[in-house]
Amino acid sequence: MDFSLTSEQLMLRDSASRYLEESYDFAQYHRSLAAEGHCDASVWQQFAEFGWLGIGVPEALGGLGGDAIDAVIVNEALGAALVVEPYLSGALLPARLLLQLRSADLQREWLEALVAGKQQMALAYAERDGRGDPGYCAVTARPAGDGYTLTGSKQCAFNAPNASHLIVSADRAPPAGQVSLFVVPVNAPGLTLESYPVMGGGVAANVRFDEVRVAPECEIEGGSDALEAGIDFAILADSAAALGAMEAVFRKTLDYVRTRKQFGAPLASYQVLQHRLAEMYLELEQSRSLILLAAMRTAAGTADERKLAVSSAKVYVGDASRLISQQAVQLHGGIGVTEELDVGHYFRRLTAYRLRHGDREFHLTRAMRYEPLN
Amino acid sequence: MDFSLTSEQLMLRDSASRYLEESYDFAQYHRSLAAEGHCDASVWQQFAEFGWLGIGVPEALGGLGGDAIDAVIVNEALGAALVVEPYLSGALLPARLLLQLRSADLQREWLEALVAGKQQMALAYAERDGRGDPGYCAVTARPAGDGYTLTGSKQCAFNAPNASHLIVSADRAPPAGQVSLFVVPVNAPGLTLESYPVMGGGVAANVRFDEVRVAPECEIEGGSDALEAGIDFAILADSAAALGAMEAVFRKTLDYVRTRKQFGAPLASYQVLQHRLAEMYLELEQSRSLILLAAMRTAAGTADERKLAVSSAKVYVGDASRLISQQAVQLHGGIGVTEELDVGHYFRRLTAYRLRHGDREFHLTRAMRYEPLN
Amino acid sequence: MNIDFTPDEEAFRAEVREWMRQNVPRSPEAPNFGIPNDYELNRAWERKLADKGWLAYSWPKAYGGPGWTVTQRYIFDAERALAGGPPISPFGVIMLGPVLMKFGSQAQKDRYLPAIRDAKEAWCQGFSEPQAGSDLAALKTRAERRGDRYVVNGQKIWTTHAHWADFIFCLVRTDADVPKQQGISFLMIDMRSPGIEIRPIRTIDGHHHLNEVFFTDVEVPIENLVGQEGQGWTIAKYLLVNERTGIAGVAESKRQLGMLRKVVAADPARASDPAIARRLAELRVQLLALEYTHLRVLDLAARGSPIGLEPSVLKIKGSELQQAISEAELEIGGLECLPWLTDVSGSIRTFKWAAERYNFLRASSIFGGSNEVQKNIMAKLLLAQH
Amino acid sequence: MNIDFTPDEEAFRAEVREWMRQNVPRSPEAPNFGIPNDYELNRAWERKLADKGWLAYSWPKAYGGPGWTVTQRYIFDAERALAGGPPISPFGVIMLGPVLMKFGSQAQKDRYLPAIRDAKEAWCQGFSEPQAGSDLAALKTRAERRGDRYVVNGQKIWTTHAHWADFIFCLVRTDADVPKQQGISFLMIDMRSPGIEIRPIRTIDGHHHLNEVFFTDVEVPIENLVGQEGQGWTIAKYLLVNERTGIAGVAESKRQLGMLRKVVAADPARASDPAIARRLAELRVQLLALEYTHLRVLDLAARGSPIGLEPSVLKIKGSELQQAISEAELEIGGLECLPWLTDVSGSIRTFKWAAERYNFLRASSIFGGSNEVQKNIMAKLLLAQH
Repeated sequence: MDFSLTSEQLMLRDSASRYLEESYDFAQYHRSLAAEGHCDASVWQQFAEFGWLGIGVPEALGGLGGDAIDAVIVNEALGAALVVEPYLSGALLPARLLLQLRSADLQREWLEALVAGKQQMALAYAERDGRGDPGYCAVTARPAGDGYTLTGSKQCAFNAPNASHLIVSADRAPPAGQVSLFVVPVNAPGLTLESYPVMGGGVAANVRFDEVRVAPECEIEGGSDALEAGIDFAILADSAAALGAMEAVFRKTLDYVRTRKQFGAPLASYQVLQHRLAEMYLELEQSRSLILLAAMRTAAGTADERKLAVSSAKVYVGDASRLISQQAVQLHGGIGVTEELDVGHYFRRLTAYRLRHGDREFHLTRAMRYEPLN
Repeated sequence: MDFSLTSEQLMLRDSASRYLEESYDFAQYHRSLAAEGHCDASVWQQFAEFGWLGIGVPEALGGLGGDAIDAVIVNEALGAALVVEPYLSGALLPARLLLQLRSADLQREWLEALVAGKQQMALAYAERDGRGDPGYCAVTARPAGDGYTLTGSKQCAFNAPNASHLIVSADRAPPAGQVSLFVVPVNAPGLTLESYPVMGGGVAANVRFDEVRVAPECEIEGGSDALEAGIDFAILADSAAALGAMEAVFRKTLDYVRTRKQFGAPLASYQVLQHRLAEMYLELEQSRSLILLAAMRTAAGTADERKLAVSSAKVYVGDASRLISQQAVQLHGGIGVTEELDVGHYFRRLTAYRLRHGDREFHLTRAMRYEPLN
Repeated sequence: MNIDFTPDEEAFRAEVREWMRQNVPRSPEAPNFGIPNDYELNRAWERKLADKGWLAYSWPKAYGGPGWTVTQRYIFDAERALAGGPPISPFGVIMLGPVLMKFGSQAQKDRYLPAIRDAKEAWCQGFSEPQAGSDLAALKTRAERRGDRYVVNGQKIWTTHAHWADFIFCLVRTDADVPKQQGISFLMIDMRSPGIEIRPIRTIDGHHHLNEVFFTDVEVPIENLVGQEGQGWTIAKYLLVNERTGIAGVAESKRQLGMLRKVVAADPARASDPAIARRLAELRVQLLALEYTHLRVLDLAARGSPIGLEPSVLKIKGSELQQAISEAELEIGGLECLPWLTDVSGSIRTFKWAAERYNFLRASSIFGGSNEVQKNIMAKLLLAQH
Repeated sequence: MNIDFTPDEEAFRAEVREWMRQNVPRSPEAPNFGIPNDYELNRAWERKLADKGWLAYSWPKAYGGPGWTVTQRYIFDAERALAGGPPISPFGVIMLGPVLMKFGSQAQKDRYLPAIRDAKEAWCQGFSEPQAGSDLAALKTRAERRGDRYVVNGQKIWTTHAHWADFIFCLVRTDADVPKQQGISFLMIDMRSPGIEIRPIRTIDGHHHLNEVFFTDVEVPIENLVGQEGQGWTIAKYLLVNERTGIAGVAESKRQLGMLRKVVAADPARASDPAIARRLAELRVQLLALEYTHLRVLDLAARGSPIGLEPSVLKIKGSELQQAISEAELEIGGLECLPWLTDVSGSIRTFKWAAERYNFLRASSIFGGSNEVQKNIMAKLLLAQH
């Protein structure tokens, strides 16, 4: 048992924090939001140069190597800085899924483009009636020639408007219930996007597939297990970003109550607010514990251990992000509900976190499914 | 719309409070707990003399008349004084159920004895696997001669150890699903009680029926509707007693924090405790609103209106009693967890309230079943 | 004790319901509880109400109101919300109206009340300042007497709809040499006066409701003082009690929860989820409790009983419930609530606006006396009881 | 970073598990988390542990402990609880032991540590007083120096198991003329000394764990002073950090929740209730978070990192979880939990004791530094950070 970071991990953490502190202030955040697809090209290029876009990609495939713990480290730093660029949805998650692509040639080509920041992709798995369950899949893949044709609709595919390709889950009916993953270019005939910005930053699209052809070498091996593992990784990294945001907005709240006066005394002198701060800190620390657990289980552990840990973390961080974001705004008072202060932007970021990748109920149920009664 | 009490109701309230304040102190509470069946005969005789045992029984049948609002008034006062005598379970509820007894002669005889305080009865409806749902009934009533024989077990029949007769719900299988109510003497052959004291005061019994004969005139008309109405009435009156207890323990807590000092200042000067008091008061007032609504819907309203209001009140008062009882103990600190102070006794009383007559989930579901989507 | 409405009240309800059915503007689903974003729609709606004589619905007949009982007002407001009618701007009707009736001169009543009632002049409220939020008495905007005018300098903040208003009523400091609550006066100021500047504040729901209002040597005729110099604090407290009683927002919460229940019932995936059913049930119980607490307070008020803790109860529980309902909309909507300030085809209206509403409603526990300040007030009153 | 145990640690776990299987006393299900009610059972259990050398399980080898790593201690405690072994009385092993190791004289170590380790002498803790609860520094019990003795007068309260103890360690006031925290000393007193009187306090769980202890001219040899005169507050703070870290009660919570899950799984009526399933899942998530927070703190402690907020985090979250689990037992048990201090045939053990446990555990957010005081401490530390 060892909760300490390696010296490489410490370096990664410190360099990420230093870069973001120096280069990603509230003005850059606004510039990024104003950029096409909420992604500032120069920032993205910087990520590529740091090698961050290749975390989790083996060095043999041009990546930086590293595991889920490294991903957590970078995402936490990005979350703390309110970064809007689609680091997870556009690069990290697609790259991880591509590691199981059937075609080694395409894999090499695409990973190279992703890691270099020349191309982005996106995962499209959620559906309107699925309510966060990746096992729900009404998009079908019907055999056609040596490949398939995809038909149906996906909802809220994060970063799809910036993507060259979508990674799509589809049911290879008949027989129904066999979910596979396919890589499809966004300009494929029959594929239409309805794009929109999302609350808290970033873009997404609802996607319609109308007999979209997909080649057999564009299938990702592992089917629903690969999808579930990919989404678990996304949840972990997303939760790490939420942890960074919670920590940052908590520190800002601490600073604010120390200086702001009401009734002739600093807010920090009011016991009710003091206890509120203590309660925020409690949830922050407990969130951190579960994220570390989920990271370790993702980096090395059985699938069941990973599922229990990731779903537990998602439930806990969801609750914590609610408390911390709401109380950060409440303790800031009027200024907290304005666009002018960053606190409200952290609030929206943390609110959006709760709406993605399955609701509280889904993950509570899932956590218990993978917890033995011993 | 009128939330005020009539002058008769005001008199009832004031005389109840006055009597209890003068005569039912913490020492009397202990005397009552020490008495057979947790019922002090002289206190019970006093209730009879006030006419309280006849509230809800028409004057023509020897009662005091009055409706659910009068019952609420008396129960609230009894709850505030921590009265342990089985006013509701031993007298008020059985009398209400007997109003629909098939035999007018027995009805007159039994009501007279109940109202005069010479006899007590008890309702036995809960079963081990029913989890508070009165619709669950595995005790059967099989035709035998012109009557029935009852077989099966009831759980936690409040006041059964003091009762001359039990009012028992039983399924007239076949066909199953038709619940009827029967009055059975406790000394009937085949009927056995396992008696015990319950947390918070009062006694109860698990009851075993082994082919217990019951005469046809001892059936209560109305079957499951009568049972459900009876239990709703019990929930209302029980919630009123909880309201009285919450109000009393809240006042005691207010008094305590004004005098007790920590770190050189009265507890009342700490903002966190101040807010805790405000939060207790909020739940107290909202509880009162729903109890008044439920009382009015019980006194005059459709069955659906009554069910919605009673189940809503049960859910709300359950939550409120949890908060108020726990915080009353917490704010009292060490002394709050001792037998020596009455606060801990209110705590147990309010805890026991939450465990009776169906849990939170049951009543939440039930409330929505009777709420139209308009 | 009874909770039923009389036949007359039921007839009144039917009349209001029918009128609302015919007159509530299309596109009734303002994204935010209680705060309309559409100026034209809102003004047209208030003019329609005024034409019917129902805008100043809480006013007595003596001032040109309908002279309704407390119950009638309750019914009116419930039916208005149920039909999706935008809420009536509180600044003139609910806040300033009763203040002028109680503290205003005859000339002030004659000049201002008819224009409020007839939807001819819109008001906004100038209380909060950058350094005087929950601690209102710390306000610094000063009004110096010069002959028959006051000269006002300073700044107000969080001023809802200042950009729509013809007038603002302000708390200003007229005497800096007395304890802070005693030096405050209540002043009405024409928003077209030279020296007034409005700066918009965008809020986290993405809209413009709030403003800063700057006063630089703004001249105000002394006849715009309400009551006496130094009486401002007393007037403000009177006004805030009215504000907080109304702020419970029961009618809006009832409408929002009802719509959410319908949306869920119409969607098989959500209708079969027991966690959603439970959540809706919990909200329904909370709403029922608040509804009857509200009615009990109205009943007390109708009897002229003293009001103490009740406005704080309604403010706290009302804002918590509004927030809880909007949070339920958001979380039940899930991914459908993520598109931001944009239209996505096929989206359900309740979910389309849920994110804006959720963001907007954070303010409900902050403004109008934060819930923390309300609890301070409650504790003070509770601990003062013997 | 890794969360796995080494093969050696797994072997250690197997050894402990097997020993527990063979040695945990029958009737292991003490009604209250953490506090056994059965004196004989408890003493026999501690003697058995002592014979094995495992009673002072957190002690280094130098003092006759097993010299385990932090991880081994964690495994030991987890296995002990999982097997239903009663918790080890904390007063000697967890509280006084480390205090004597750090502040005690060689003579004190030689005299007292072996007797603790070997289960020969039992201790209790004399800190709280009637007017010094959360505000411990207000304590009034005084010890006057007279020659080679202190003469102690005063009163302690909430003294757990004073009626079982051979000795009590007390905070006493040795100097009334200095600021209140400076005049406090740490004194060990023989419970058989003349002038000591014990009055039982029954608690709302219906049992006798607590006592008042009265001191009237009790003579204590000066060699029973630990550290210096006036050093009591420093020693107490050191002790309380140890107490609070252990107070998380993760091992007990894990056992209780596991038993509750099994009881529910075995009962079709409860196993099919989605509300119960959700509640158990929520508790499981809370437990998992606390478990890994606890491990992180142990990891820090093992590295010798400074400990600041962590004991308060563990105390607050630990007591809240214990309370929440006992509340779930109670409410899931429903009517089955109502029989009071009595045996009813056919009752399920978890539910039979749920009411007592629920009542008993109210104390867990009050004693050991109330959760309110813990939050005060946390806020102070948080606000002092730059």
